[in-house]
Amino acid sequence: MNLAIFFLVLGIPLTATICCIFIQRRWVFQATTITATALTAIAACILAVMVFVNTSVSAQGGFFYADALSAYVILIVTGSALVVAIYSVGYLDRQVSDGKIDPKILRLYFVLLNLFHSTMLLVLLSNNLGIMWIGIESTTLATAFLVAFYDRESSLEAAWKYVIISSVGITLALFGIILTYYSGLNAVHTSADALNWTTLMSVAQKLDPSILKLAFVFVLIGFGTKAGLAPMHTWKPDAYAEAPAPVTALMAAGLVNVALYAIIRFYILVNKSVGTTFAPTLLITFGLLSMAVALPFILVQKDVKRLLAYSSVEHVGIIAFALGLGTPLGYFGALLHMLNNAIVKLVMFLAVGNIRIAYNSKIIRRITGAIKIVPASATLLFIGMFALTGWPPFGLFVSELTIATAGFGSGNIFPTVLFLFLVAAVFVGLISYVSEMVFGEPPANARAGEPSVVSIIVLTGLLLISVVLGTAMPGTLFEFLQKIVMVLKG
Amino acid sequence: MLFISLGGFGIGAIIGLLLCLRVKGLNSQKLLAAGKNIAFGIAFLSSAAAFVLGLRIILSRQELSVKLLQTPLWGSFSLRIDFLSAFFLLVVSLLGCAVSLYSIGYTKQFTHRGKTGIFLFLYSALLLSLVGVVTAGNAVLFLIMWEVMALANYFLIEYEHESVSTRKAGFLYITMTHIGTAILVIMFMILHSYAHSFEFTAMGAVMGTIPPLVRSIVFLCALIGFGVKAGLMPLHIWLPEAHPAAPSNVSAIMSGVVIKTGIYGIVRVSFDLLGANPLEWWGILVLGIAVVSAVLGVLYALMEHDLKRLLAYHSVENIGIILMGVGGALCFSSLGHPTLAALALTAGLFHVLNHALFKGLLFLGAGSVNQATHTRNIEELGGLIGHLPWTAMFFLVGAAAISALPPLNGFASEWLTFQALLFGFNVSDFALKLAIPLTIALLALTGALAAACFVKAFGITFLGGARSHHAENAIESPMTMIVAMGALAALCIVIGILPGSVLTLLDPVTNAFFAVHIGSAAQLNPGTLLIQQGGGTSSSPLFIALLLAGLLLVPIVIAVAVGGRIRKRIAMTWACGLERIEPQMQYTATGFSKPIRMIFSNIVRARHEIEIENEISPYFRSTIRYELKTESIFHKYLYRPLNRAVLNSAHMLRNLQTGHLQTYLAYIFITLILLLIFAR
Amino acid sequence: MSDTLLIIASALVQLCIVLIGAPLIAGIIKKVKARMQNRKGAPVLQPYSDLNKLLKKEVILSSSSSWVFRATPYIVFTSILLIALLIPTLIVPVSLHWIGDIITVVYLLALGRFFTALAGLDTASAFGGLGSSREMSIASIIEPAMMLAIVASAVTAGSTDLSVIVSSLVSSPVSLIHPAHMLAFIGLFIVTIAETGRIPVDNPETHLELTMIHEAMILEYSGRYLAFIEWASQMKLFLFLALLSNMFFPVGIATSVTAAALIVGAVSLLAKVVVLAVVVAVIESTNAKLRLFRVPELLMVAFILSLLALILYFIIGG
Amino acid sequence: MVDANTASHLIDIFAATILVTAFLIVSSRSLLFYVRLFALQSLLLGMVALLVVVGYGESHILIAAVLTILIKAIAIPVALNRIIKKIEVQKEIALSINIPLSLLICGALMIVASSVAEPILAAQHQTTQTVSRVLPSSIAMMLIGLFIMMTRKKGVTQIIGLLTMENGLFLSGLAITYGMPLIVEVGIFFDIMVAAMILGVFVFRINQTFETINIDELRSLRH
Repeated sequence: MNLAIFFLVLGIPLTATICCIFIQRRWVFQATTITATALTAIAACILAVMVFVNTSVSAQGGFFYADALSAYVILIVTGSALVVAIYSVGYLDRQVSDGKIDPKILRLYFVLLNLFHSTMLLVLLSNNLGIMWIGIESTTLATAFLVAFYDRESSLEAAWKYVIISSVGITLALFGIILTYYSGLNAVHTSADALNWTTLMSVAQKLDPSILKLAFVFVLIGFGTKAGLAPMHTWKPDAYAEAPAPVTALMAAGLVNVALYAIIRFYILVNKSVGTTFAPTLLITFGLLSMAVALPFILVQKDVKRLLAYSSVEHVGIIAFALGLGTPLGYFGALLHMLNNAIVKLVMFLAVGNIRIAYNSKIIRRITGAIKIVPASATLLFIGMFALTGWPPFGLFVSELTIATAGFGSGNIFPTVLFLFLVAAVFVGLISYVSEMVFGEPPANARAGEPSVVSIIVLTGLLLISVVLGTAMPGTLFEFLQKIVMVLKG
Repeated sequence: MLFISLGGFGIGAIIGLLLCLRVKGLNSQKLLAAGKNIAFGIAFLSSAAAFVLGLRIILSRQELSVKLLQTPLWGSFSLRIDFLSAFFLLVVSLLGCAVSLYSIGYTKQFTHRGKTGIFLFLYSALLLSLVGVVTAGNAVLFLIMWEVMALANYFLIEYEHESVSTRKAGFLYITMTHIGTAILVIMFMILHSYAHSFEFTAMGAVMGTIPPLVRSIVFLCALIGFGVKAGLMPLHIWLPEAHPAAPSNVSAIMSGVVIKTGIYGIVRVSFDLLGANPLEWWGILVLGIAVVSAVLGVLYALMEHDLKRLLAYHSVENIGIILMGVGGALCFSSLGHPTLAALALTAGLFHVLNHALFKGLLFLGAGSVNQATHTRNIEELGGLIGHLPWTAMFFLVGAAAISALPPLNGFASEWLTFQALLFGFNVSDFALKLAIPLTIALLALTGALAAACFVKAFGITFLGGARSHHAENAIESPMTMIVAMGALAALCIVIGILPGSVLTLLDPVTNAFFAVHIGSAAQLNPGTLLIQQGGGTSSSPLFIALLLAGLLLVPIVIAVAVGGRIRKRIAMTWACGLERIEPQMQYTATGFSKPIRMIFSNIVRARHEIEIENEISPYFRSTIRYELKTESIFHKYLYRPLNRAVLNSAHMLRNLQTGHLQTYLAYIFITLILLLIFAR
Repeated sequence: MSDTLLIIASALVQLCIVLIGAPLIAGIIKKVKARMQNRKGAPVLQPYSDLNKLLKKEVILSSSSSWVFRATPYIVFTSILLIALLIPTLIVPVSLHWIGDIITVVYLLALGRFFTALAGLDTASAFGGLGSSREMSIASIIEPAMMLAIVASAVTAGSTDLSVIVSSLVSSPVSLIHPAHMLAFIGLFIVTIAETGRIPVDNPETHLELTMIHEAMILEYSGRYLAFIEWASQMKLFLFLALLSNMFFPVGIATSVTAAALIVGAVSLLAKVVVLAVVVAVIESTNAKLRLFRVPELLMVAFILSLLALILYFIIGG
Repeated sequence: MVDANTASHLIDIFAATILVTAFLIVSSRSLLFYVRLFALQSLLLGMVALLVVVGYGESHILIAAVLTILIKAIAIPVALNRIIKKIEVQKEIALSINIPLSLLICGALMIVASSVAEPILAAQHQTTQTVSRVLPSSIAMMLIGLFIMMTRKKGVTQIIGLLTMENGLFLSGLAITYGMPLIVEVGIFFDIMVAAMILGVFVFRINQTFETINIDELRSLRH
């Protein structure tokens, strides 16, 4: 049963990948993708229930492992993938009919999307830190061509930078993993288990702190590069701006959380072994640095997708900051923020995708009066912007307030004040640009009419979920998060 | 019984919300109008219910607390209506009633279905959140309501988003208010870290354990955070942009009650959450800010000839006057004079109510003018008293009230403020003794300037001859609008004549904070304000009104006795011998305020541009264009440099993203090296 | 019952004195000025006949004016009458003193001014607007100076009730020679000159557009309306002079309702007011009218003096 | 054949040589030389892996050793050579820091690396594990690889820098942990190969689109 569920979660998207390679008809591989992501999401739900009941699930002698933390991120990833799959169909059909994309390479897109999905799940399901690393490296490889999908100069440039920077980062992370393995070997003596997270956790007290500290530095920089923590975030605006909107959305909602997940795994380990000052200080520093670095780019920006990319940098910073607070409430806020941010980022990027189709531009100055051209998408974008910047009644308000509470509660007064200031300042940039896009008189060359009705329904649903999270968080979710907090406490 | 009232209100508001959502689905104009009327009707009834509730709570001297839900993170969300909340509830609901009524007529110009539906939704949401803000008993619930209010308000400001100035105003508003909220979050977090609870009662209970420095920080946070909303100088800059941009009925709500929530917050924090022993410099600081806001607010108002901007600046001024009372209360309270503190706070809160009434009235009047003439520029108006007789009359009442003329309500509260401040002389503190005469003098200056400003506003708009065809063809507003304005005008007069009745309502509020009854400082006759401190002083608006009416007989009798029946002749105004007088010859609003502009030239910093076109020779001029720009000193010396500095540094920092892959790798490299050194 | 009657009677007496006395003072000032200019001048009682004549004349109304224009004279006149009931002239305490203190008086003055200025704008003439504008501007700088001067005098008594202030001075005449008190007097005197529109602030006799303030506002008034406005400003001058004399030299003012005291009070009031009127006339004759934008400087002097008075009061103590 | 002690000494010598190749790469000007030096480096690394197999009896490393030699020492250099021949007119590298200064900086990096490795080496002393002095060299190689990527502007040089980093990584893995579990090792190899392929494809496409592989000119995405 345990093994079966792991195989389902991992296998369905992988199978879909392979199927898509061989399917020729457009609607078939589109349907395959949607079905696969939906089934994966269902399997993920089953896994989550199992984890909820049994605290953790493992198979193959601990090779596959899922606890509340992994189940949670899996739910986020599969959910996002489902949304993105549904959106992709309409979006890309529209782009094909507009002549933006060669219909022949449409299949490649779905192949890579499914591959991307499965690599992310690989990270989340393996207990072995080495496999986790392989998974994360594979996400880079799977997305490399997706970033360069449009085959423009700028997208090639973005993809090149993306792959190079990510590879450098991931190489550094691998060194961190080797160091961890080394310290594990000293404590465990059976080389097969010394990379297993659960094993390492059980012997955490015996691990050499100085090595683990070093390892954490490398891992943080490495996976931080993938997550987009400043100053390793530099690929993010390029890649996010150049990739097709649904890919960007999945990167912002899924990949970011996967990379953070990897950091969290190490964070737990290091905290247990080294004590709770070293790693938290680093995370708080990187968190605030990311927020601060993102700020000037949000205050002065020309390109709406880059704007959102920097917002993603900021939110990764928020999550890192919250994790760094090191208190249960901080963990709670961080976890909640992962979910909230994913939901709203999906809405934002996908709404921008719709607007981009209508205006054929992602330059902010050229997009005006969107409320008259694509009323639903513009409204979604606008409300999403408020959700993203932590206004009630949306979920991010709750998570950001939780984080602030935790910050003050943990005695990090000045960092928290800075945090609140940065959150507020980022809003200023976002509202100024988004309101200019949404309001005003539209230009003559814009095409009125929503590109896809399905996407509007889906995105509205997502916003409603965010509202639910912001007003009446389900008790089950609360309990679930409590369980994850227990995991994070070690 | 109270629960029924509250429940009725809640249901009313929810029905309002549902209904406006449904309106969006309906198709025909008729249904739209019907839905609109029903929605505003419900808003009216809901407000009325809230009014009854607030009144009951104060009269029955029984606080009300309703637990809404228990949250896992923030403790219990409850509405706790103590006397302060109840008083503000009264203010909110009074204006809510009037404006809802007014809106029925005013929104006839809204024909776009979807937009109107959204308007109704936002309007109801705004009223609901206002009630929520003043009744929330939990800091997080408060923040939620606070933000919903800001959001609803923002969208209402952006209602006419096609114009650039509206978008600018909306941006300024939402930016300022959001930064303010961030500071409020910091404040509540600090309080929470001592109280370990977000409930106001718990926060108030631990005030003794907070060290003075932290208390001061909390106070400053409150002053800045709430000050943004209240429009204190120099945090007011959004206010004169945002209030005019919104539709007039919304402006009335904004100026009348939304900014008062800032006052509510300041009072709530400094007297309730921080307890009864404030530090003295708080009060002095508040007095200072109050004076600056009042004087500069009215001066900038004088420089405006956009009717709604003018009114908006007056809101800044009146917030200053309110804060004089609050600041005085802080001073007295810190020096151990609870009775005086109660008196000062009463004066401030009384002015809260009064300002809500007359400012609401004035904005509604401005809305009627705007609707009738499609312009807010008073230079294009004139002579409207003939076309809009009712509007003119009610606007005049509002203008007189805001100028603190007896026997209207503005006079009563300003008189109380004067009295409260005057007793600062009896307090043995030199700083206060110096601060108070200056405050009094500047309050007098404010009052006089306000009168000057409203002579201008009323005189140029309603009197004389029409300066444009807009003004010539104006027609009077629909009945509901007139009734709403009339009701507010009547309230201005009634409260003006019977101020003691309001003081009775305020007694429990101050009693809760200072544990003294206002009755020990002032006697509470409905019609007379009697201060028993010192040598005793009194003023009786009721008798002033009666005597004014009675003494009117004297000139009438004299006129009839000496001159007999009046003989009248209608003639043209003397035009220095010219054949006839043109409306363009009248004094303009810009000209009217010129002497004051000259006197206060250092503060208002007017720049004028004159363009003259000559046709034949310099003596025969075809057109003269005169443009006057006033620039706020805060814009010039604070916000513009700040804005520039932020943008410049942002531009500079943006060079971090060079586009060079090598640089990016260098970032990683340097970070790695630094961390390696750190980790050793 | 007899108390009520007494109150009404005393109020009526007060009213009558002000109503009847005011034109006389105006006449005296004119006469003194004429004498100082080596003219014979009009009879002292000329203002009475002026008023009489105006009341009987036909009224000419501007076609562009509204009810505000017509109501204003009555409002101005009535508000001054009400002030007359609040300021101690003959007797202290005034029977109706509880109706309003000095702040009320200031704001009642503002009421009259507010409507006069509106009436100026109502006629659609450039002169009216000019007058209103100047009047309101000057008034706005008069008011803080006036308020501070009042506060400086009120602070000794600890009350803003005029009757209380005067009573306390009567009962402790020592405070009359307090330096703070004297400074406050000078401050209030300057304010009086400005508030009543005398030279050097305003010239009540000119109709030159460059200089006129108050006259410009009421340029369109005629007949009985003009009579009431004129009479009201005469009463205003009278009341201010009475106030000055009683607040700073409360000699002879009646403190009980006996015939003797009242007569002494009336005589002393008349004497003091006449003396002050002569002073005003002398100042008017020996000074030129100030430029409009020099007026703030003069009022600043009043303001500073009053502030100084207050500080002195705090330093030396009451 | 070779006991652990000898193997350890040999590994140390090989590691030093590998580091020297890295320095040589930094000091060279020709693209083709870059590729050759890299091939040599990978070959030496393969030898180290073989030594680990022989010396410590870690037989699963054999696969890694073979893969290293096959892929890194042969396949990738051949592919890179073809790319260079096909698209590169100019065989000279482009650099933003001159060679003497680069070498100086790399020397400094060496010092940083040894100071970083110190605590780990100290920890090794305490345990019964064989002391390895390879760790500083491998960290230094990673830093030098990153440094090459930072300062050399062409696409191919960047690939070589990245691969040098990975070689350093692999060296450290071999030296201190005698390799990873097999599946991990294979996975890592697979990933690196794919990454190198993808980068190669991008170099082609960039060359087609921009008519240069000078990365310095990829600067349209800023801010």
